[in-house]
Amino acid sequence: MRSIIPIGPFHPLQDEPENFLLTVEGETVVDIDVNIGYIHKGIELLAQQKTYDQTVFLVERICGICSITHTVCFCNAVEDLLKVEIPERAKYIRTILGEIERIHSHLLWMGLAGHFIGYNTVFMWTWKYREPILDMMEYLTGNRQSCGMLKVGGVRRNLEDSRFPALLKTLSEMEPKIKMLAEAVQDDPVLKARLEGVGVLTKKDAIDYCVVGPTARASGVDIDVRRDDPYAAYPYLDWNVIVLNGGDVYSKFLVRVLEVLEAIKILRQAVKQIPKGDFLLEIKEIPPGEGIGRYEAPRGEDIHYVRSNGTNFPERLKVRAPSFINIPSFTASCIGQQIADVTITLAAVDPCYSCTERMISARDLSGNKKYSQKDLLEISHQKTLEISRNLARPADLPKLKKYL
Amino acid sequence: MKIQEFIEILKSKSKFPFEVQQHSEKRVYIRIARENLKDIAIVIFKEMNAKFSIASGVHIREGFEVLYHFTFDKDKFICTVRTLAPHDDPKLDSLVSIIPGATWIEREIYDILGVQFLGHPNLKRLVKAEFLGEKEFPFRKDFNIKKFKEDHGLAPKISFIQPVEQTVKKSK
Amino acid sequence: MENLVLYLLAFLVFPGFLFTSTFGLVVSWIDRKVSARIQWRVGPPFFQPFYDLFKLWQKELIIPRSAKGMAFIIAPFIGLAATSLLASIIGIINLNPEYQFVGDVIVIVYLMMIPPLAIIWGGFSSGNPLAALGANREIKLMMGYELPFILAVVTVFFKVGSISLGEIIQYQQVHGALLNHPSMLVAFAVSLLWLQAKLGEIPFDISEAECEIMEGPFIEYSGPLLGVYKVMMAMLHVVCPWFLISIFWGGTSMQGWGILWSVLKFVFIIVLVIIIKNTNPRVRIDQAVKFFWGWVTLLALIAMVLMFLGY
Amino acid sequence: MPNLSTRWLKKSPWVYHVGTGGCNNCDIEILDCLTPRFDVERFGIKLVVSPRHADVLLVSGPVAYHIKPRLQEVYKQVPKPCVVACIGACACSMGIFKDAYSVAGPVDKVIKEIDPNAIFVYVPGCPPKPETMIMALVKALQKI
Repeated sequence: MRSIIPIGPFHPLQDEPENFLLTVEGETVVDIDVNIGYIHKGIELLAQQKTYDQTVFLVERICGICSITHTVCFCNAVEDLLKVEIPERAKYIRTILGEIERIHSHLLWMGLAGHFIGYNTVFMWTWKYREPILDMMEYLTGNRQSCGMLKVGGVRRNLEDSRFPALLKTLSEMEPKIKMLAEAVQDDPVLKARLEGVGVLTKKDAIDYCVVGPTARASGVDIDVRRDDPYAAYPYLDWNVIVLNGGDVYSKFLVRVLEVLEAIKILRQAVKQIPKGDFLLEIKEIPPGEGIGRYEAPRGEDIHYVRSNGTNFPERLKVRAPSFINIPSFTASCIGQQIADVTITLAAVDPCYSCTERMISARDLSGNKKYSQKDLLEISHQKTLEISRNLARPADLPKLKKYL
Repeated sequence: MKIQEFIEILKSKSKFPFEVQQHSEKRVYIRIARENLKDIAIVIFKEMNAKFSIASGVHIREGFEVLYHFTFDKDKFICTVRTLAPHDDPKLDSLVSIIPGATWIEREIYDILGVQFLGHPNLKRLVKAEFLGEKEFPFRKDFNIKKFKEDHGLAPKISFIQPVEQTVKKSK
Repeated sequence: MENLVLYLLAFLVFPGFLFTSTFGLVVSWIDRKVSARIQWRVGPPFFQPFYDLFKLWQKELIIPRSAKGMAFIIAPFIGLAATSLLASIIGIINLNPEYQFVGDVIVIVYLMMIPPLAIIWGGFSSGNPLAALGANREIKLMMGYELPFILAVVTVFFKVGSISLGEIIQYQQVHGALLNHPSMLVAFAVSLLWLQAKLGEIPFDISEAECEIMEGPFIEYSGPLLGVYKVMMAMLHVVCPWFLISIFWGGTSMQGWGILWSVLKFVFIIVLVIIIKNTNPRVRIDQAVKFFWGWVTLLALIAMVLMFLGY
Repeated sequence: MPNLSTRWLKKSPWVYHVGTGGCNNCDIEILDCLTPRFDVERFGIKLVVSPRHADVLLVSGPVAYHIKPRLQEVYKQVPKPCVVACIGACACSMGIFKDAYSVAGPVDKVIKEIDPNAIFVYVPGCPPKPETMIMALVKALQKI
């Protein structure tokens, strides 16, 4: 018997509204529809009414977790338009902020992943480890998230050298804990049984769906914008791109744990090498033209396209967040799974709906089916009626119908 | 592969004219006529193994410009193919048959700009599903947000805080 | 007439509804506090479960349009009544084994199936697809965990040679707790796994997985009815361990130091449940059923074989 | 009014989180409140997963047009008495998204359309710190 399980719009699986319609046979998923667009606000259009400086604050609010991502990406795009090179110190500051954000975003995902499979202890412990990193963010920039540090041409405020030792201390305190977490993930048999072989996205599917970020790297696709299209201070630093071949949730988990360790490595070098000097390049005017910025967000490659017509306001801003490309891969990874596994498979992409929906709403991915709210209610009513028919005596049926 | 080499290969493989504008070492823009869109997509995506990133649609004076961004990850540059659909006939060939990943973005551009994509399997409205009219496209220059918000009852009524009448007893 | 009053008192006050529910709420506080300590948190204050309950009692009761009214309302009360009855039977026999009747263990095992059935009924009658899914899972899980548990109980029957709880307790008072025998230890381990699933704790809280199906059968319940379910679950946390102590661990006594010893036994079992809960992720329904019908049943059979061999 | 129901409500507010189009910042700060550093379970605050069990709705973000009917539906499902807490600048006043074309209005305006007597708590900030949220909730519950 086929039935349809709606997940969302409001569901504890995600903090954000979204809707998945799972068509299930028993407990096995045979089809999935993704409905997003509940929180579409029209940020791209809004950007056309704001000046470049204001737009930085606007794109910061595309997504709270990737606040540095979108701002740096937008600044990259405008600087590409201007063909300017920003001061060295600004580059290092952007790198430091970006890597701090990567650590906190990955830890956040790991905790949530633990929560989704009912392992609340993992959730609490990873989020406890995440707190010092947020404290560092506050200590360095003044706010836990959305710090408003970026500006076209550099950074708005300087990071004081005197504050870096505290950062290094936090990192060295964190590193053994992350290593312990990595070992725990590899050793825990129950966790392994629950994650291994679940929601496999093969390399071919990964290339076909053009997925990016940890999702692609866990499937054996070797891409990383930090290396492929270097920005900020990454060319001066020594680090590795983590690539695993499993494609399942377990690999995605492991990629993220190892990336946190890489991020710690990058941060240490950046703090050591950061030069003194200017941190902001004065931008007088922005000529007509167009620019493309790329950034490796915690979730994957982020692209901004900016077109200027010589005025104070951007003529067009196009944002492609990583989740926009990653979400369609659900179709490949979810079908044939158990319902209990679907939640963690969906979560494994680390989908970020605020990013995706600044302009888009997708409906009916498979192309032929679409259920409105009313249809769904109808279907679920029919199902309950059927169940009650099987359970109840025939004489009670008219009474039951009244309630339906 | 440098951008110059890429242009040479592209010239040798394609049989139609195109106009190259090199922005910097990492960015190159190619302008083509809309009839040749499918051919160039086959050359770049299928034969040269680029990754399709995204397409952006812009409303300019001459019509609707659609830019397809292809990234060459190993060679560290982005090639942007731009093409124009004029005002009176806003139609382009759909690339979905060549690039499956373009499904969502073509629907988005159709939705916000009103550009038709010929041959798209499932060209439907997306974001403005319920509350925007068939002929209202928010990203066109003639779209008036203020008027739209007033029409749909979305405009926040500006109301100043009413001063509370203070009943102060004057001491006699 | 006097008997009737006594029976009513036993059912409603001690050791029935009032005592068990109060004790159960304290147990649920222990549960939350210990979980919090494991997760490096402080945890709720002592009276928190009572506050929750009083608040739920004061809240508005919403009966969704899709629900089948009567079944939706009756289901929780049936579960509550069954649990109270269980508590009074187990409690009275523990107090005075003379009050036994033949086959009371079988009655108890049957009564223990009623609370999950009430949850299933409530879930199906609420007309929500997620609740129906949760109820569905509860059925499968019940089929899984009851088989090995009944095997374990039958092992006890053969060991003692009786099917009444009073005689089992008296046997243990004479010969020492059944747990001293290796075969019974194995059967006890089987029962502990059954306990984990019966109480709906992780890793077997599949039917009310909050991240997958949002509390499953309880999704549409609000206000007082939810409170009734909460009390029922709290009482189950007392009754089920109590039953295990009675048949395996020499029962409880209400005199002198015996009270302390009984409470210690009880706390030991509860803390074990909480620790298992906090160190494991949730398993899938097919994994759980396979686990119970495979390994756990095998373990129960081993216990039986050991018992027949005289260990 | 010293109502019996609100007396116990103060002791055990169960919260349900509704994201209506914010940028995630407030959402993860709300989750942060549960974790060891802040641990709102000390005050009896518990995050529940079904609106039927909730006493407090935590709404984060400006109400996007598509989510408006859903928010109203969720509000109807919550058993009364309940409190609506607007978390963050966007929920209080639409914040930076004031001029966006697809935003229906701040939370209080949307909910007042179906229930003029709803009780609101405003927690401004972008994002508000977890301490602020805890303080706001505790204070709000003292007042009702």
